[in-house]
Amino acid sequence: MRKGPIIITAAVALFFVISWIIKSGGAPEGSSSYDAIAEGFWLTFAAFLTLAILSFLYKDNPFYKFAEHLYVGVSAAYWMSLGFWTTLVANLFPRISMTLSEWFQVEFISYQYHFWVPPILGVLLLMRLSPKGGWLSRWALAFIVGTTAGLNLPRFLRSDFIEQISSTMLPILVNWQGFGDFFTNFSLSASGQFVSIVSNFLVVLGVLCGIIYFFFSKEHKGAFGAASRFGIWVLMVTFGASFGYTVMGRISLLVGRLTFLLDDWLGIISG
Amino acid sequence: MNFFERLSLLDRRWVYLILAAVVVITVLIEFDTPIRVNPEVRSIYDFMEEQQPGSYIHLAIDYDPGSLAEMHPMTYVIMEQALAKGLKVIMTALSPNGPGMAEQAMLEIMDSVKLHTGKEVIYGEDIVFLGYKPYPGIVILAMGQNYRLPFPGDYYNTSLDSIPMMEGIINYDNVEGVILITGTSGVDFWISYANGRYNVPLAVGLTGVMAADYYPYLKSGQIFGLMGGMLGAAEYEKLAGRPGRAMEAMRVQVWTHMVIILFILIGNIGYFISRRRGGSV
Amino acid sequence: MKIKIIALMAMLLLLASVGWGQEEAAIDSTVQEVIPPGPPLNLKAFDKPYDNGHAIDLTWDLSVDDGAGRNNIIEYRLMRADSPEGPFVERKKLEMGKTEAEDKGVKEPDDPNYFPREHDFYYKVVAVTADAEAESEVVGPVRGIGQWYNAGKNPVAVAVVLFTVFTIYFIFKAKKGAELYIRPLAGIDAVDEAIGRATEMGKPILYVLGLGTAADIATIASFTILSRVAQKVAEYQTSLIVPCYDPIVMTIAQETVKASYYSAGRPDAYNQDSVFFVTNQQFAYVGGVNGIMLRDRPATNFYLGKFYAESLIMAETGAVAGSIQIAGTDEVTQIPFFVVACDYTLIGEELYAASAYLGREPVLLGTLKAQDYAKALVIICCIIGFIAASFGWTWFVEQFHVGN
Amino acid sequence: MKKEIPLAIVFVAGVFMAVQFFVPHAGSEWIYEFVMEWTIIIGIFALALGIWSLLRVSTTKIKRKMENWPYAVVLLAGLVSMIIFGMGFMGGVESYMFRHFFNHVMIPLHATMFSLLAFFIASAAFRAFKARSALATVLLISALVLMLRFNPYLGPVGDLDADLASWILNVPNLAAKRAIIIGIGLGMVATALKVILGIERSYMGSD
Repeated sequence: MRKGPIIITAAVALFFVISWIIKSGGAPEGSSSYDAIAEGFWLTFAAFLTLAILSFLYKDNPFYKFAEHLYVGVSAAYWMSLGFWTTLVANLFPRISMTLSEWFQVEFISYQYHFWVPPILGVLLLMRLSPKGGWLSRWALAFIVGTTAGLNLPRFLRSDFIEQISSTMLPILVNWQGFGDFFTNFSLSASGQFVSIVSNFLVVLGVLCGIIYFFFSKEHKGAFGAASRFGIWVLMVTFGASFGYTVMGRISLLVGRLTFLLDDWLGIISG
Repeated sequence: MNFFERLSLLDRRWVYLILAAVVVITVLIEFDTPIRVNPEVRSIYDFMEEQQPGSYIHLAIDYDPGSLAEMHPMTYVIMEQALAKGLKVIMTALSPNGPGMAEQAMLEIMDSVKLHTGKEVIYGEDIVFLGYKPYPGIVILAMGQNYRLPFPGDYYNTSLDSIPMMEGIINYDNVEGVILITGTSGVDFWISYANGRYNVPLAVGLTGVMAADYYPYLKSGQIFGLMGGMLGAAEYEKLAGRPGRAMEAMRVQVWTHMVIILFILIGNIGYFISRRRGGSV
Repeated sequence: MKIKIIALMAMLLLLASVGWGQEEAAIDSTVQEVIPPGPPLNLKAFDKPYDNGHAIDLTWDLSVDDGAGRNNIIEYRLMRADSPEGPFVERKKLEMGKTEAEDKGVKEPDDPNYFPREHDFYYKVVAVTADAEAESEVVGPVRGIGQWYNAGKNPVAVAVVLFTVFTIYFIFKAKKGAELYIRPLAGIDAVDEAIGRATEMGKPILYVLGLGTAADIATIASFTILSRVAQKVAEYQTSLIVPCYDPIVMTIAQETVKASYYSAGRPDAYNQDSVFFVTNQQFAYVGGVNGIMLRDRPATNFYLGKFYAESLIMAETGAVAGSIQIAGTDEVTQIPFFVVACDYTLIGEELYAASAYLGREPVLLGTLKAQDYAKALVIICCIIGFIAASFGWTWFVEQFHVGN
Repeated sequence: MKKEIPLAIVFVAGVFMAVQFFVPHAGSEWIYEFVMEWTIIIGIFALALGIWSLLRVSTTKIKRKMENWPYAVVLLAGLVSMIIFGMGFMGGVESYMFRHFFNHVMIPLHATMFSLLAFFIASAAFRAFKARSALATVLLISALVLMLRFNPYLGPVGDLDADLASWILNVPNLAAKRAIIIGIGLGMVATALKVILGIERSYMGSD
C-alpha cells in the first residue's frame, strides 16, 4: 500500500476522533457520561457519512465507497426487518398460527384459512433457489403481475384517461354572457375574460397537439406535422418550466444538510 | 480560446464549489425577502380555518427523511394550526423511512403547541399516529374501507378500538379531509384511490419538483389545494403568522438561483462565441 | 298616525306582559309547556344504489320548524330498528337543514359498526330541539342489497370495451399481414447503435429498471425492452449489468434475461449474477448504481421504467462517466430531467410503444394502431366537448363523468 | 404446461381484478381485500430472495478477491448487524441499535444523497441549457422564467415574470402534462391488456 492513502485516512480518522471527544463533552445535565459519549459518537459518525457522500462530487474515493456499501447493507436489512415485524408478525401470524402468535407475543385474532395463500405463493417464489423447482416461482409471479395488470386497467383508464378528457372540455367563454358584454368589458388583466379565453383555448389546443405528437402510425407531415411540432413546443416549454421550478426544492435539500453540518455538528449557527 | 470560451468549458467541480460557497454564505448571513401568497395555498389555509374544533383531519406524512428539509415546515405549520384549533388529527406515514421521523415531528409539535398556546395535546384523544404499512396504494385503498384493515393497531400497537378518539371513526367518511404532505409518487394513489374511489376532499403539500405536475388535478377538482416546496411552506407560514424555517430559507433560494442563472449565461456566451468562430463545444 | 302609535303601544304592552309571564314561568318550571317541533315529513328509505349492500339511503322533508316556523331545530337523529316497534338505535346525527343521510356500515361481522346485508330494517328520523323532539313516521322494511354492477362507472366500462375491441381487431388485421407504418423514434433507433458502441469499446451495458414494482405497468413495459436489449447483447457478446430495486422485479428480470440468452442461442453466456438485487431504499440504490457507473464505466446506460428524484443523480453521474444514455419513463415529473441530461429520452407513452418498435412483431404493432385510434377518438371527443361546453350544452360533457 | 398454467393465472387474475372494479357487491370487495393483503405478504417473502442475491454477489466478490472486495465486507457487516439488531431478542425494530442506525446512519446518508441533486441540477443546467436550436432555446427560456419567478430584485419585471411563470404552470404546463397523461393512460391500458391476454409475456422467461 502506498503511503499517501494511509496518511489521508489517518488524518481523517484523527479529525473525527477529535470531533467525537469534543462532542461527548457537551452532555445535557442529568444524563450519564456514557450517554454523552454515545451521542457524541452518533453525531460525529453521521457527520462523517454526510461528508463522505459529498466527497463523491470531487471524485469516487474510498470514503464514498465505504458509505455507499454501508448504506446498501444497512438499508436492505432495515427494510427486511421492518417488513417482517409490521407485516408477517402483525398481520399474518395472528391469523394463521396460535403458536407463532404466542412466540412473537402478538394477540391471536382468529384462524382465517385464506391467509395461507400468500405464504404458499411466497414459498413458491422461494423455489427459485432450488435448481429444479424454479418454474414454480412463475405461478407466484403470474399471480402478482396478473392481479396488478387487472387492477390498473380500469383504474388508470378512469384517472389518467376519462377524467383528463372530461376536464379538457373547457368552455371558450368562462362566463357566457354574450358577445356584447365581452366587448364592453374587454380587459387584458390576468383574471379578465380575454386572458381566460386565450388560456382555455390554448389548453385545449395544447392537449390536442400534444396528443398528435404521440401518434405513432401516421407520418408527421403537412397540417398534421405542424400540429405535432406545436405539440412538441408545448412539451418543451413545460419541461423547461419543470426544471426551473425544481431548482428551489433541490437547493433546500442542500440547505438542510448544511444546517446539519454547520449547526448540529459544528455549532456555528445558533437558534 | 478567449476568457468566455474557457469559462464555458469550466470543470463541473468549479460549479459545485461556487454553488456550495453561495449556499454557506447565505445560510450564515441574515437578511429579509418579501413573499407572495398564491390562491392554491390560501385555499388550504381557509379550509383549516373553517373547521370546527373536534372535527377530524387526516394528515398523511408520506415523505421520508430525504425531503425532510423541504417538507417539515409544512407539517409543522399545519399540524400546529390544527392542534391549536382543537381539531383531531389522524396521522399516517406511508413511506418506509418515514414513521420514525413522523413520530419525532409529532412529539415535537405536541410540545410546541403546549409551549405556545398552553394547550395540552393528549395522544389518543387529540391525535393518533397509525404508522406505516408497505405498499402505499393498497393501504390507501384499504383505509377507505376501514382504518382497522391496514392498521389493526396504531404505531405503538395499541388496538384502534381502544383508542378513545378512534371510536366511531371507520374510514374517510368520518374525516373532513385529507391533507397529504409528500415527496413520493404516493400522491397519485391518494388522488386516484382516496379521492377517486372514496371522494374524500384532498389537499396536497408537495416537493417543489412535483408541484408543477399536479396543477391538472387542482383544475379538475381532484385536489382542492396545493403547496409546492419551500415557497409554498413560506406562503403558508406567512398566512398562519408563524414565521419559520421556510421563510428564512427563501433568501438562500434567491441567491443560489441567481448563481445558477449566471452559469447558464456563461455557458451560452461561450457557446455562441465559439460557434461564430466555427469551433464546437 | 295616532291609530298606529296606539296600536304600537298596545303591542309593546302585550309583549311586555308576555315577557313578564315567561319570567314567572321560568321561575316555576313545572308549569312550563314544551312545544314539540314539527316532525320530519315524507321520510323515504331505500337501498343505496351501486354499492356493496351495506348501506341504506334516506331522504325526508325538513321539519316545519327548520329554517322556518319557530326555527329551533338543532339536529336530526337517524334511528334504526329491526322491527317497527323498536327498539330503535341511534345511527347518526345530522345538523339542521339536512334532508338526506346515508346509513352505512362495514361488512366485517365482528366490527362494532357491522351493517348486515339483506336484513329488514325500520327507520325513523327524529327532529330535535334544545328541549323537545318529534319523530317522523316509521318507514320500512328496507334492506341493503349488494349490486353486481356499478352503472356509475359506465364511461369506464365503455372505454375498456372499445379499447379491447380496437386492440383485438388490429392484432388480427396485423396478423393477416397488413402493412403498418410507424414513424421513427430517435430513442429507439439509438438502441442498436448504443449496443454496437459498447461492443466496440468492450464495455458493459447498464440497464436500470427503475424504482417501480412488478405492479407498475412501466416496469412491465421495461421488461419487454430489456428482453430485446438482452437478446442483442447476447448476440453481440457484450456484457449486461442489471441492478434491481425490487426483489420481485429482480426475479422477473432474471427470467427475462435468461430467456433472451436462450433465444439468442447463447445460454452458456448467461451469467446469473448479472441481474442482482441492490436494496429497496431509493437513495441507497442510487448510491450503489452510481458506484457501478464510475467503477465499471458502462458504454451505455438505459434508464427505462419508473423513476423519481434519483433520475438526475443517475443521469449526471452517467454523463460524468461518459456513457451514452437512453432514458424513458412515464413519471411525468422526471421526464424533464432525462430530456436535459440524457442523449435520448422516450417521453411517456413512447416508453410503452418502444417494445413494439423494437420487436416489430405484428401483434405488438397492432396494439400501437389501436392506441392511435383511441387517441383520434380522444381528439374528436375533446373538440366536440369544447364546442358543447362553449355553448353550454352540458349533456355531452356529463357523459364523461364517472360516478363512484 | 410450465407456461400455460402461469398464463392462465395471469388471465384469470387480471380479468377478475378488472371486472372487480365494476362490481360493488360485498363479495367482490372481500376477495379484493384478501388479494391486496396477500400481495403485501408475498412481497416480504420476495425480499428474502433479494437479500439472498445481495449475499451471493457480495460473497463471490470477497471469495474471488475482486476489485473493491473489502467494501463488500462493509456491506455484509452492515447487513448482518442490522438484521441482528432487528431480531426479537434485541428488541426488534424498537431496539436501541436499530433506531440509532436508522437515525444516525440511514437518515444522514439518505438526506445527503438526495441533496447531491442541488449540485447536479446546477451542473446539468450549465452543461445542457445551450441555445443550440429553436426547441433547446424554448426549453432554456422557460427554465429561466421559472427560476426568476420569486426574485425580489427585479422590480416590476419581477411581477411580470411571476405572472408569466404561473401562466406557464397553469396553461402550457397543464396542456402538456394532460397530453402526456392521456398518452400514458392509453399506453398503460394497452400494456395491461397485452399482459392479461398473454401477448406480452417476456416477463415470464422460458425454459
